[in-house]
Amino acid sequence: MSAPEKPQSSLAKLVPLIGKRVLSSLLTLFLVSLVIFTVSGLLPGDAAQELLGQSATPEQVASLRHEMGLDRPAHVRYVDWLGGIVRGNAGMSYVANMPVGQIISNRLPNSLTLAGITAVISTVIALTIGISSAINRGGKLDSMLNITTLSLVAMPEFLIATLGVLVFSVKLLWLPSIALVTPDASWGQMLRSMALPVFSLTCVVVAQMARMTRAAVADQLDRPYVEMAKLKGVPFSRIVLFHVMPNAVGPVVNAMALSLSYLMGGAIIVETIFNFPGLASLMVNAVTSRDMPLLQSCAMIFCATYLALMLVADIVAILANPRLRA
Amino acid sequence: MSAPAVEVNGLVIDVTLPDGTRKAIVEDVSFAIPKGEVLALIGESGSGKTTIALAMMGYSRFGARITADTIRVGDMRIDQLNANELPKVRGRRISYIAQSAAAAFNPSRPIMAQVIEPLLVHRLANRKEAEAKAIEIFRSLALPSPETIGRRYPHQVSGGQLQRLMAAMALITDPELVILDEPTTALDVTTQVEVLRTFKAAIAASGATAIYVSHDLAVVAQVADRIVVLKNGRTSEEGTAGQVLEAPSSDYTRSLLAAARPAIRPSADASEDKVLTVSAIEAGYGRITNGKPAIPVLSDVGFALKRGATIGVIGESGSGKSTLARVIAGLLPAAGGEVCLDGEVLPADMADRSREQLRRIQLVFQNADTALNPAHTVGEILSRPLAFYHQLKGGAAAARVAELLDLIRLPRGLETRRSTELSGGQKQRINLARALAAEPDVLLCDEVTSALDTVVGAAILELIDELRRDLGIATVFISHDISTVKAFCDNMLVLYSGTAVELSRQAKFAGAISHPYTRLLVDSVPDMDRTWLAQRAAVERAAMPGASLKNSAGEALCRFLPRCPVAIAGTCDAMPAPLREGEGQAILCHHTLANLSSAGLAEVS
Amino acid sequence: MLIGNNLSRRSVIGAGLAGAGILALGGCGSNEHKAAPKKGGSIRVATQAASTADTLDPAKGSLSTDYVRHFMLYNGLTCIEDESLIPRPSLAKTIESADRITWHFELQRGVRFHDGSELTSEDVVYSLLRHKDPAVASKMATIASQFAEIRADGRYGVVLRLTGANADLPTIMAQPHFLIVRAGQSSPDGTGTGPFRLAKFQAGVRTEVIRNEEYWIPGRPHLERVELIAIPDEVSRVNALLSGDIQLCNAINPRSTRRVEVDPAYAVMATPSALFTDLVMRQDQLPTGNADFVQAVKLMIDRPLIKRALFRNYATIANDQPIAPFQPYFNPDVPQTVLDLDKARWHVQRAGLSGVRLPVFASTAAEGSVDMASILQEYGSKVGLNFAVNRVPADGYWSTHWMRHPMSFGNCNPRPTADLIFSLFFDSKADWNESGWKNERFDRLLIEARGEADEARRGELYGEMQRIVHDKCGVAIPVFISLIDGYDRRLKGLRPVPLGAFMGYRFAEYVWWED
Amino acid sequence: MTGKLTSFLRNLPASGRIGLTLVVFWLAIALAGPSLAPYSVGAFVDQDVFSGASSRFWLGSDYLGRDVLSRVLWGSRYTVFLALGAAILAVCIGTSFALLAAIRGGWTDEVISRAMDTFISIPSKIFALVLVAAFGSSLPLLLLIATLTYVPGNFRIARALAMNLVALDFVQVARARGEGPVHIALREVLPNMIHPLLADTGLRFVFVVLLLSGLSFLGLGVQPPHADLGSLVRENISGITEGALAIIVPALAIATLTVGANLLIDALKPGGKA
Repeated sequence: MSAPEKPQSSLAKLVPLIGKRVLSSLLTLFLVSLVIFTVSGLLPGDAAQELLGQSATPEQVASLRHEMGLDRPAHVRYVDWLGGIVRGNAGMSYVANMPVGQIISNRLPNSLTLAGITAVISTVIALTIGISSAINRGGKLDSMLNITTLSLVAMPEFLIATLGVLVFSVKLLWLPSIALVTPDASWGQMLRSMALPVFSLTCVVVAQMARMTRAAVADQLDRPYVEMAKLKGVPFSRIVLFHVMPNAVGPVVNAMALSLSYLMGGAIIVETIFNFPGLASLMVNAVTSRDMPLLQSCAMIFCATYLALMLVADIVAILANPRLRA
Repeated sequence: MSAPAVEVNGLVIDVTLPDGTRKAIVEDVSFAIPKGEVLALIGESGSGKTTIALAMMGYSRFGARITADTIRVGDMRIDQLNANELPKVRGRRISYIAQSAAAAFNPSRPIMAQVIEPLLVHRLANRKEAEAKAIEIFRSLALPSPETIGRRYPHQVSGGQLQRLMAAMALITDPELVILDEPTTALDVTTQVEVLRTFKAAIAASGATAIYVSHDLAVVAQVADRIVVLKNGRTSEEGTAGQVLEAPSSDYTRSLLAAARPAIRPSADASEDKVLTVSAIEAGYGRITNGKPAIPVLSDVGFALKRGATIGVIGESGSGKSTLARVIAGLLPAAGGEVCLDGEVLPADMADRSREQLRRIQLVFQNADTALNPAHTVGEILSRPLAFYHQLKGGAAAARVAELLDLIRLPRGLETRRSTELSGGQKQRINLARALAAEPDVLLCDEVTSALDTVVGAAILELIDELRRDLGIATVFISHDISTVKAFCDNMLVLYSGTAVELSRQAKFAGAISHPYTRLLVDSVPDMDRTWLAQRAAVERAAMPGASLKNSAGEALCRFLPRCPVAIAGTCDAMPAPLREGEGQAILCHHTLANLSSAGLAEVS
Repeated sequence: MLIGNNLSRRSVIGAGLAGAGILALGGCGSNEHKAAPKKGGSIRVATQAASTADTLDPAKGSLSTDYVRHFMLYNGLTCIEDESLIPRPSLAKTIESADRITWHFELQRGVRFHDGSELTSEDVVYSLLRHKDPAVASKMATIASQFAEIRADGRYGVVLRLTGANADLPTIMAQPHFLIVRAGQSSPDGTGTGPFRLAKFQAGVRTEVIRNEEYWIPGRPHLERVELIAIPDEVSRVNALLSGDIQLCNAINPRSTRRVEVDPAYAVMATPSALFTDLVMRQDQLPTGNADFVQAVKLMIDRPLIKRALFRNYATIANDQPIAPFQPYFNPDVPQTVLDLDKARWHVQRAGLSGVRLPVFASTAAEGSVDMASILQEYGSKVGLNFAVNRVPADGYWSTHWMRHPMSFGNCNPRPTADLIFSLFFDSKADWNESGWKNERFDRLLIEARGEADEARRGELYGEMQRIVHDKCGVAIPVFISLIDGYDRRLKGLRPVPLGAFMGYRFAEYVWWED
Repeated sequence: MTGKLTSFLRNLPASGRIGLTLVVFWLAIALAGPSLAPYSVGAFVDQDVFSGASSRFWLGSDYLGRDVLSRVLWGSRYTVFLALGAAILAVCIGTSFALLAAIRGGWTDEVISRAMDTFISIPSKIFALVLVAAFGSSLPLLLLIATLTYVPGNFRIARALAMNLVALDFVQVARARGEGPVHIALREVLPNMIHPLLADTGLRFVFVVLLLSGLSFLGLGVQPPHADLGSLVRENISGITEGALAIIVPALAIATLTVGANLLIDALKPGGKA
């Protein structure tokens, strides 16, 4: 049998794992960039044409195209862009005449704040619902919560958001109907203008998270160690908190990470309805204006977010499970 | 005489079936235990023994309902306590030691936190006092490094230690009643002895009354004062331990006793040609360098097997028994050495073996629950090898399936059932029949009875013995139970930590000369004799300097050295053990064969 | 209410050119509102589109958001500020031309840019010449190609010589793209002479401007601060208005007007405009090139249904030619095409096209086109034509689908002059000759009308061109779509200018806030 | 067969029966609905718009004066069949890859898993936007988008299931017998995944219904004059304050369809009955 582990050594064991995951993440990122580049290459028209719009003459388009370097072959542009990324330079936006990094740095904090607040709130709600459901398996509370989550699942996102606006903004005048996030807004203003987007996104992700939590906790509740704890006279609340949760945290965090990865790129509908200046609408914008460097960078960010969340979930699972730690 | 410490009258436990009717799983059980005595609940699986034990804590599984005239522990009427009062009793005045400590310990919390939890939740001590008390108990249970073992996680200590740690958890609140639910079943025999001994001592020291749940009569014989024999939820027999074991009154008890003492079978008339020869196997996991894997499991293991003969492979868990079977089957390609079938060297990897070669060696897995695909019917399971190896289809296959069912003594109607609808014994028979369907020359049986009740297991053993006789199949019989091997096998291979320490013919190992490790295995099997545990001297370990298994020249020393009671200082820890060969026997030891006879050893020690 | 102002226009232009060639004095805003405007107030305005392509460069403006922003920050040489659509002097104090080829602009004195520097002829020359530079990617490059020469004439005079006569130059100079920027700014940063100074600009998100205290027209603007955002989703835009988050927005769906009007605090303002969505039938492809087919399609369009169902009557029935009844030079004598399925069927049969299956490309990019296509499909099935509606995304529609299929929908914003709309969309050599038709007489009339000094004669020429387009061109124009703005009733001074939403995008200079 | 069906029904909990009823109802509507529709799907039959229920228009009329009942009957066909098709395709593809990854392991597993990560991390709606912009909207493309979107999710689940099964003894038995990977995948592993996979198909079905409604919000839905249920809600959304049936009915249809499917899935899951 193995010798007792010192706490530091278990952390040290995470390093090669993280290293390995970062390497495979780089592979995934590369694949994503390739897919995005290929698929967006299928799009009709290009940045020059879209920028000049309906009124463009062929000569104008040709000259702008040359200026943007769009007349170079696709693979040259791709390698060029990839080289830039490797050096940490995301390139210039074709359309906005600004470095891509700057455009993104205007929007990224918004998306991160929205995703962050939603993540915190929905995690708390989902855990509450999931755990209450699991410990009342078969009970009235369980079926009630089950029906609630089901109804949430059944509502199209845009309907939830629209109804939210109608009730809280138009009827009650409590909250702004659009997210007016300015960089110099106070925290109070910020929270107020984010309330409805957060509400809508929470409705979207919380149901799935709650159901996964319920499943994971219910699975642990059937384990022999729970029976053992009961036979030791441990109060049920303590069993759930100190015995079940440390073991359920792995699958729960995994499910949460999957749901939360939706909050960045998947928020397009909420961003549209609330006019939220986030990354998803920026990416749609990049598609529309054929702004490839911007499009690529957005895709990279979404992919990296997803991979980072997955990595965090794995690390949490490992830290929570001494067996995996060793 | 004072009132008994525990008294149970008219205990009935029933469950609600899906159709709403109630079915009793325990009916009208009554017993009483005087203070400080140990009552054993004996029975096969499904007899209700664990259910009764748990009822002592007012606890039932699957929503079963407990009713009783009386369940009294000390001054408490358990049957009259409500849901709020029961948790205050559990873990404080009545405590429980589960069968599998590995499952009952929370895998993600340190051991100490779990051991002292009963003290903390019942507010009997603060954390510091509790830890001090735990360390004290660890010490009394002879746990290694009692000061620090609590900081480990459950997976970081051995099974035997974990079982003792659970005892510490149960005893820490000085309970009046301790319930031990098959606490040694999952352990190796050698470990079991030590654990039994500590348990017995600890319970005696605490003065607690105990209920010991077990299916193993020999184990029970060592610890119990009184025995209740259960069958299908009813009391079959009750009495003092001596009375039940020596003069059983019920047929059922007698059949249990019979199954626990397998009769020695005569050797088969084995022909002289060797059907299977295994030589110098090196196997393990990880990258292979110079024919040795990074994580070696087996090193230099070999034996030969004649047609129709049986070899028993025994050893403790982790000794590499199952790995050997996997290597022979080709599931785990050997890093070095050869497996020959009828003189033909088989490729190490099964992927390189021909279908015919694969057919001739069949592996029967230990656990029929997982070895049978739950999605398939018995008919499908049995006809697949027929189609695969013998191209039998349609009517011919169906006829052969029926024959196979006859062969393993199962009714023909079973073809359409799924494995999930079968009992444990039936599953193991199907598992066996599937291997036989290939018509193999060599059958590898990996612990095929360890998951079964004694009586069922004995029947399976008998069946295998008969079949190999009738069909002339050479059998490799892997077991941790030396008495079974003794009874069934012509030859015996003893593995210790991946090396073969002894290879001998039945005639020899039944006799006097054996390796110290083999002797330890034999000595660890409890006798039905109630005084066995008390008489058996604790195996003293040899005090040897350094536990390194390599000498200064880098040669591998005897692996058994750290545990060997008869190690020779200056020899065993300096030179690799030599191979001593005698008539039909080969032993890896510094002692001479003569020395290794029981008499000789007595001299040495 | 706007019909019939072609008279006044004719007289002013005539006076301006035939007389001393000087436009009326006094600058923009001689037509002040009666109520006394209040000073102060801050409003938020939402347009329907924004993107990272949002710009501070007037030459690149392409969306209403850009136009509104640019009119707040810059001024043009002329401006159009009421329903008469008469161009008035703005930064140019006077505009003179004897031959409608060489034009002389005399600038206002003492006009200062936001950075304090004075407006001079150098700035004007620079601003106009930019449009000829391909690197600027001006939206008006085609029109700017008519500029033969631009030069300064002293510190406050500018001479512009055209390649050919164009009587509409004062109107063209009122276009948002020709606003005047500081000389030397290759990418203008918002430093203009306009009524507001730029406070914050984030492309695709928001523009914030504050009152220019030193604005060269005294007493203007009234508002202290304007924040301009875009809310692309119509429902969200209306919700934002009704929940008080914005005070003014454009592009309200006709179906939403009831929602706005039931609340007494809000109102809609409909601006009749010459905006139209048209069905393009390519003349160089079959079967759309068949004259009978074109006739049949024009006859099977249920214009009252489109006006009623699609636009809730916020539209004017059109007659397959681009001049709206309320515009100058409208010819009321062209007979109105009405729904006549029997006649349509007869044309279809004559063309031998019964049962033909034809895809029609529509997109939200062309307002109402998807529903129009559905209606067309429904009536088509009654006359033996099998249309398949192909809704394609707005994204890439103009470059990929518009005019590329036998049948697609186009969309044409109001143009300030009849000449512009005809020469951009109907001249046989025009880039956007949508249907690819060719009519030599039409092309001749177009050139003749452009240089014609006599207004009566000009009206006759444009009248005949309308008849030709109505009869022969492969373009069906069902209705002219009114623009609907929604506003908070506390916002005063708002009135429709048929050039576009938001008082022709110039509301910020005129409106005021009354709490 | 009928015996099995009745016993299946008898064993179904009440919530499962409700779910089954709803699902069967919508399946029937999807199959037979269009032939029951009183009007053609694109006909402008009402002079008024957003009119309430009447004897001529049982569910009122929509924003253009079309019959809501007819449109919902047609719309459910698109939604149900697109969602069902995409869900089944996604599960078939995802599970095939999962089996391949689980049985081959090593590099194959790594490459497939990374490819799945790639697809999962590209926001599906934006991906859809790009594809529709590139190829134009069509039913096959919608099907492809919905399928691609949910393959990775199914792959994750199926791979986890298959990994657990591959480690079991009966797979070792098959390997030791000399069975090829195809037999192991299809005969040994797959049959034991059927139940969770069915549940997953149901779940994907619900997701696709919602994804389609999201896509129609972005204007990427079915071609007019046809519309899936989501598009019906979206195109009539300006009637939301008037409480128009034209928006309530399709919204209810989506809700009952997804809730019904969810209830059925929960009931089918072994031990899933809440």
